[in-house]
Amino acid sequence: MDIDNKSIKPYGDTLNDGSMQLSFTLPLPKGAHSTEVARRFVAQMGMNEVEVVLSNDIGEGFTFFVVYAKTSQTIDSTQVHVQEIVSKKWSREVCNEKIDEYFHRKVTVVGACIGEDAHTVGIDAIMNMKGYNGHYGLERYKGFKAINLGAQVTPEILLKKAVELNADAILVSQIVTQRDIHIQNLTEFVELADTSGIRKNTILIAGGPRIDNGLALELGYDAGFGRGSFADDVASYIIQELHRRLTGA
Amino acid sequence: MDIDNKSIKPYGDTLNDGSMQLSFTLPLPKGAHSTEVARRFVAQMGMNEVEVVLSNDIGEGFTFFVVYAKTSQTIDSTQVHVQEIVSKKWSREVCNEKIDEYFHRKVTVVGACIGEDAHTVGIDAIMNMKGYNGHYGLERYKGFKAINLGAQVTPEILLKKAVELNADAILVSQIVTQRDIHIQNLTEFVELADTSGIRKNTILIAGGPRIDNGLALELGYDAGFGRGSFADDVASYIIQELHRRLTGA
Amino acid sequence: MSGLNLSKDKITELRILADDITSQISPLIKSHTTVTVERSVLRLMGLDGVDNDDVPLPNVLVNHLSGELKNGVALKTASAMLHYRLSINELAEKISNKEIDITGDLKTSTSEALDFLNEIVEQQLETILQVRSDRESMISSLGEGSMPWQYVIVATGNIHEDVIQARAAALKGADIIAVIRTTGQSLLDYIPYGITTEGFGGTYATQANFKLMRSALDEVSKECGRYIRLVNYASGLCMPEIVVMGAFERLDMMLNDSMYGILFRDINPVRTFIDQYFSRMINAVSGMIINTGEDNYLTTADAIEGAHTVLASDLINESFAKAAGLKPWQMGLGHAFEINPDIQDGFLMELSQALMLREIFPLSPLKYMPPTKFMSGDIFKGYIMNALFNLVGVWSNQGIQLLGMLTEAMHTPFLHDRYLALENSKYVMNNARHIGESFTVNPDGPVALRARNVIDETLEFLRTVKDEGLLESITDGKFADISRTVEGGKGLSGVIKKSDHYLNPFAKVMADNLKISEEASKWI
Amino acid sequence: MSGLNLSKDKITELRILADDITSQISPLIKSHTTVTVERSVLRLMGLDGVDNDDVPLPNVLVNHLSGELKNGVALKTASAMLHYRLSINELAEKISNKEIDITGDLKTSTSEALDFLNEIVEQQLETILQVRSDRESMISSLGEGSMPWQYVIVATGNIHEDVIQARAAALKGADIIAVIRTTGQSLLDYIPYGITTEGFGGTYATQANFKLMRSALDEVSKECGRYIRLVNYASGLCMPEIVVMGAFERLDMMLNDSMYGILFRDINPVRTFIDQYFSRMINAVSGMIINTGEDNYLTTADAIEGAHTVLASDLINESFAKAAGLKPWQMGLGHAFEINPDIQDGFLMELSQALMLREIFPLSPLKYMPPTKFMSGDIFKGYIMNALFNLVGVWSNQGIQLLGMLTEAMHTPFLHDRYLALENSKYVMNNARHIGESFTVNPDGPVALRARNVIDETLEFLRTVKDEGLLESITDGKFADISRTVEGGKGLSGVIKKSDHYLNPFAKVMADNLKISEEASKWI
Ligand code: B12
Ligand code: B12
Ligand SMILES: Cc1ncc(COP(=O)(O)O)c(C=O)c1O
Ligand SMILES: Cc1ncc(COP(=O)(O)O)c(C=O)c1O
Repeated sequence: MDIDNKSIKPYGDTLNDGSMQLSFTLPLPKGAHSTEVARRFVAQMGMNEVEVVLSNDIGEGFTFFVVYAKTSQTIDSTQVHVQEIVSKKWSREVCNEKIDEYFHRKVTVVGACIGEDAHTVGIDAIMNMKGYNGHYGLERYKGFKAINLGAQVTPEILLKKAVELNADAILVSQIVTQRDIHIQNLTEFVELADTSGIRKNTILIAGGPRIDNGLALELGYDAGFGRGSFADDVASYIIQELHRRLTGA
Repeated sequence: MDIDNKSIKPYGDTLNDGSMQLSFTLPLPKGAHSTEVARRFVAQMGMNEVEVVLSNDIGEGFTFFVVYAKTSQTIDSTQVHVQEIVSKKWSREVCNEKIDEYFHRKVTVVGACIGEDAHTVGIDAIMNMKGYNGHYGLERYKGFKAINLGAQVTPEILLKKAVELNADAILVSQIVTQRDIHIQNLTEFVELADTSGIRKNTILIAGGPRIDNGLALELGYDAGFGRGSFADDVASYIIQELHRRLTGA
Repeated sequence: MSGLNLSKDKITELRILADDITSQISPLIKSHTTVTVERSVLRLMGLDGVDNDDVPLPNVLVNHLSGELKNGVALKTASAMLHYRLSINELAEKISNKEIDITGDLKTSTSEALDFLNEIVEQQLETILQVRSDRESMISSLGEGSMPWQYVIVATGNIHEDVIQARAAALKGADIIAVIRTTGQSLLDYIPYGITTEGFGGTYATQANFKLMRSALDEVSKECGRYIRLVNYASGLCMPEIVVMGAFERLDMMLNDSMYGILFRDINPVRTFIDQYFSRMINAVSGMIINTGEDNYLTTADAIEGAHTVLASDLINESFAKAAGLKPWQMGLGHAFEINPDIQDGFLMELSQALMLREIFPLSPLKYMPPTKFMSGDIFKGYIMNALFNLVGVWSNQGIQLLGMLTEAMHTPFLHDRYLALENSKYVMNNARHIGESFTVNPDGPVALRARNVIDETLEFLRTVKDEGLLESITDGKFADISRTVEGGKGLSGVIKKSDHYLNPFAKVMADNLKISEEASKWI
Repeated sequence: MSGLNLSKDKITELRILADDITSQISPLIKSHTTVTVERSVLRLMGLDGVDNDDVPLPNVLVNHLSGELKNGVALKTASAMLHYRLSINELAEKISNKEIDITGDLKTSTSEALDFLNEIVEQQLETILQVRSDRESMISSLGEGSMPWQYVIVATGNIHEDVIQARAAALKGADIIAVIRTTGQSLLDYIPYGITTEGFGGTYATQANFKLMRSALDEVSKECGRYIRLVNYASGLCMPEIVVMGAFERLDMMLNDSMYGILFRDINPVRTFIDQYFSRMINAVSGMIINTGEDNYLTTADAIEGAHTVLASDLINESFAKAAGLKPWQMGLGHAFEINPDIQDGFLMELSQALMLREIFPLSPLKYMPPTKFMSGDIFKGYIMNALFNLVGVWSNQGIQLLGMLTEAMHTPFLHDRYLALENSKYVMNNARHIGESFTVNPDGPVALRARNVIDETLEFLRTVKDEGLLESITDGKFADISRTVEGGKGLSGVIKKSDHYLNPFAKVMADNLKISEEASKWI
């Protein structure tokens, strides 16, 4: 297959056929008219051969559609760059060794889920003994001192604790994202941190299912971890970033 | 809710939030890069708040994505017009009565699934005794003489039979649509019919799961019936259309 | 019968253990009241509304009477109403405006006040019973869905959108609509007021919102020819108050767990135990079904390792509920389908758990929660996980089937997510309707072994809890791996030791109405 | 055992009836050959390729020898090869170029020719047995998936895209890849040649395409550490020829039904019965598994009313297969999950049918077809229909699970449709792996009653067919409501009555190899 990375298109069963599936609801009653509206709506999005394969009345004058269509657009994938975290992933054992080797002391990490958000499973997965999916949490690493403040912590308290313990890294978790509440909370914390003068020696990390490194950087954090991150990813990054800062590399 | 029909947008859980779901495959390996490509690809389609909620490696360097996003576009639904079949739907009994009343003779209908297409279930559903989904087929109507030639019939044979029987209507079924084979077959038949001079007295009807009235008219048929049509829909239309032609109304 | 071959004796022992455990708490409950219990009494007496600063009048009055809470606010309030010849609302408004102060002695004699109070109590109880009988007659004239009832949530934050979506859901087969509460409301020590249109991940629980939704559902019930039930959440710092609102507005079910607030919202244990008891009496009288929150254990614990904690909690919830006068049909005891979908035979373990609970609680409409923790951005996989969940639901004859949403991992349900959930359940449950009677569990197979094993683990667990004491076990982190102390958590300052003169007039008449006066005397 | 409580006696009677019915056809088969049987003999002798007009050389030679088909083409061809000292391909090419004509008498003596022919036959049989043992050793070194095997189709029309998609499917868990044939190929009385990239709803079955795909699958088998099987379609006017190609190219399975061509492709009954017998001998020798096409009955008939026709056809297919030397493990007898999803307890009826067939054919790897007829544009519903289908598959321990595609109603599978189908099956089958041993059918419940009922209907049906005669029953429209006459249908002109001198040297050695010489003498 001759894939042209400068002109990528979705693949159904033939290269560059552009096939996509969509589903959505329109506030129109089911019928030939709303089906045609749905078809044209999708056509307006730059799609050809639009087939409305399902239109179901879902009550109160709404209709649910499933559509298959072929997009005419392409994307130059060589022009898409992502800011990936550049650390190498180490095992727990290696992390512990490297901490000994680099710092001759424990690395202190403070974490919390801030705002009204009471979802602790994510931050626990990273920090607590037990970890997640077979990856032990930072508490289990003898090189780390990990303090998890849990959920519904205010930015002030998290920062205070970090300053008090002279933390090497702060871990901020955000799970609820409705009405962009996570952006608000994360921004509030970073602004508070900025005025406190800890930024130079402390790594700020954000995490949660709707967070990626790009978003975290945008918001002023040093790194961001999304769904499927584990303690070893975070530990490796912290150690390497601290080392970079120490050695000025 | 104040729905503005001139500016319709998809509905997720709030009027005009524009929420849509998409899924598709890109010929790129799974990773942060292809996820970002997917995100931008959807953004290019006029979508905001694009969330790539799933990216799965599906083998051989392909990645499957599920995306939720919000479209920024709207459609003026008042400007969308569909060509619906304008006949009233009658029951079998009424159909039989009307045939007596209007024509004092049986209405003759010849049907087939043309080309290489061997899917008979659709045309049988309309024409055969048994019908479909509780709707008896045309054979069961005492007002109709229904001849179903079955599947894989050539356009020539179908036309010949229609001429021979002086058919009032010809029913053409097309189920297989790959590489637009149905368009080719339907067009071939209509061109043949055009040159034969039967068009004036014979109604040409196309049917199949990917056919609608609009497409059928475009291809030169008098009407088109899609998925979920039954014999009574077709019978009602034929009687009313014949009557219109007879009375010149 | 089912082939699980559960030991009757062990089940009896489980229940005895649970009763022993809950009765450890009865002295504590009997000797204390709380600010929200007192506010509920005022609400039951008819108080409603907010003052100029938007402070709810029940809070105004309870704050005003803070020194007298040990005696209960009812009698004092009745005295003052007589004294000033004011309705209860007028009284509270004037107190808010500092026009009057009722903390001092009032002229009204105690017996006069008592008579007046009893009159109010009678009348208000009548109102609640009337609401209950309205429900009953609507159900008997309209009919209701067959079990497992189809339960879906609405959670837009805007009650008007919620109404549209609830109506659409009912038309498409929902039997029960739950309006999910906005994030954090459970930690407010007051109840917001009026119609609301802004919330995060849910809609404020207010009496006005209750009313609006109930009336919409009454309308759509008629359209569907099926009574549609309405649910809200009592848990939190205002547990009994929310139940009172529900009793007046004809809510049909109420999330109401005896320990959820303690473990999952860090509310003080004493506060929670007291609040849950009174709230459940009100539930009982008004004919509501409670829903307990065992699913929450499995959001943090592993569903296989933690299976026995679910059963233990169900038994404790049952015991507390019985004590407060709830009948088995009012106990929507909880459990959940939360085993990692990648585990071999996980489906069999889910089925085992569901069949076991069905057998242990034969008369209660079990509330079955769908997969949530292992739902992901893979909406297709999520949709079939929900299908298997629905299959277990119909197989084990669950009472209340909380339908899973294919977008659980992304957002609160879109309109069509809910529709798809209803279609999923409709298809699976109809297509496998009589599966329960078609198969017998092989008594030596994995399903039966698993169920018997969970019972043994639960026995062991409850024995330890009994020996150690419930409060101590909670402090010890025995439940949900979470430790809560008797002195810790939110809302302790709202717990007040009763004086010998303490009066909660509703508790008594409700106990009478429920015919549990003797049992209740140990608790209240 | 399973609780279905099927009568052993009735099952025995069913098999006797089926044997009686199929043996009615043996005289017909024994006394005729067909053009495609003769072309297969030539292919077996090593003939391949096309002439300048793209006519396949086997057709060239058979057309050339049209007057001598009654004697079989093998001996004449061998004579000519000796006479002209040409390879079989050179011979056919020269005939095509009209350079030589072999219809007349040749110098070679019959015994010389026979010896030479036997040598070729020996050697070619050796080749086929070598292919078979290659398969066996690959399986024993690489291992194979556990049953139910995951079977998916590729159908892009372009063999190169097919290869990519087949590889991807294997990597994601497929055990079997079927390359669906282009629309209409079954009605061609020749086999297209070479690598092809254009087809409608499928890809041409050519030997070059077989080779390309098999070699891609060998590669990916090694990557997966699991032997991946390849399937194609024998049915149609070239039934035995396609099997020969498969035998050489190491196909592992072949769609091969004794009556499909008659009923669903309007191929002449006599032609089909003759072709199927020889094709199945080749299947048997080369160690392939056949797949029969009972699902086709349910695309037109209602799956509840027509359940017994599926069982009847399985029994007839089994009987014909046995006669041709196929072992039970080579019989992928078909059935399908095609009950209307809106029917109450439809799932239970599907399960009943699947468990029943499993019990009647305990040693055969049943081929289970997914929902197709009731699949619609509702891909979400379709996905959960497929999940229930997969559950029945693992429950009843099917051999070959043809995975359903959520887009069945729209298009041949997209790459990710196939991926989703594999994920669906993986989840359901793993999560419910031991469900079969966890439950016993309640012998008086709906599942058992239904199974016993289907057996009774089948008995009655087969009795009528036996009495009336198979050919007469087919004419009568007893099968699939379709009437086919002995004189009607495509391909009758390719049926030739054998002379007394008729020779098909492969039939004999294959019968020997299969140790069915005595039985075979009734058929060939
Ligand atoms: C479990 C759960 C709960 C539990 C939480 C228990 C607890 N102690 O955490 C309970 C039942 C209490 C709960 C309550 C609510 N929930 Co909730 N809940 C979930 C659920 C099912 C799973 C979340 C989870 O535990 N995932 C597993 C963990 C391991 O994954 P994770 O959080 O993504 O964490 C990983 C990464 O993101 C990352 N990570 C996360 N944080 C951090 C931090 C750092 C520094 C790093 C490096 C990495 C990192 O690493 C982790 C491991 O890989 C999700 C739905 C779902 N399936 O996702 C809904 C969900 C998150 N909840 C939701 C809602 C709305 C609520 C409520 C508001 C509902 C209500 N109105 O009552 C309440 C409010 C609670 C509150 N005040 O916040 C919504 C959020 C919608 C949105 N996008 O805003 C969801 C998506 C469900 C839904 N569809 O409606 N919930
Ligand atoms: C049953 C079936 C078969 C049966 C057909 C049996 C038969 N005698 O008809 C068999 C097994 C033989 C078969 C074979 C093939 N099939 Co097929 N088959 C189907 C299936 C599962 C159902 C079709 C059906 O019967 N629907 C029910 C009827 C009642 O619906 P309907 O046809 O839409 O008809 C209704 C309306 O459309 C309308 N209508 C139809 N015709 C007409 C005509 C008139 C005049 C009017 C008024 C109305 C009308 O009224 C009907 C009643 O409401 C579909 C998938 C699906 N679920 O749709 C695939 C499907 C149609 N098949 C497909 C394919 C590719 C094939 C094959 C080519 C596969 C192969 N390579 O072997 C072969 C080729 C056969 C051939 N030569 O055409 C594809 C077509 C892809 C495409 N879009 O082009 C589908 C979509 C499956 C898939 N996803 O791959 N198939
Ligand atoms: C028993 C119970 N109460 C209440 C809630 C949620 O309420 P809140 O988040 O407002 O505490 C839940 C949610 O899971 C619950 O299970
Ligand atoms: C036994 C059998 N052979 C062949 C086919 C399809 O082949 P064709 O359409 O080329 O006849 C099928 C399809 O369903 C089948 O069941």
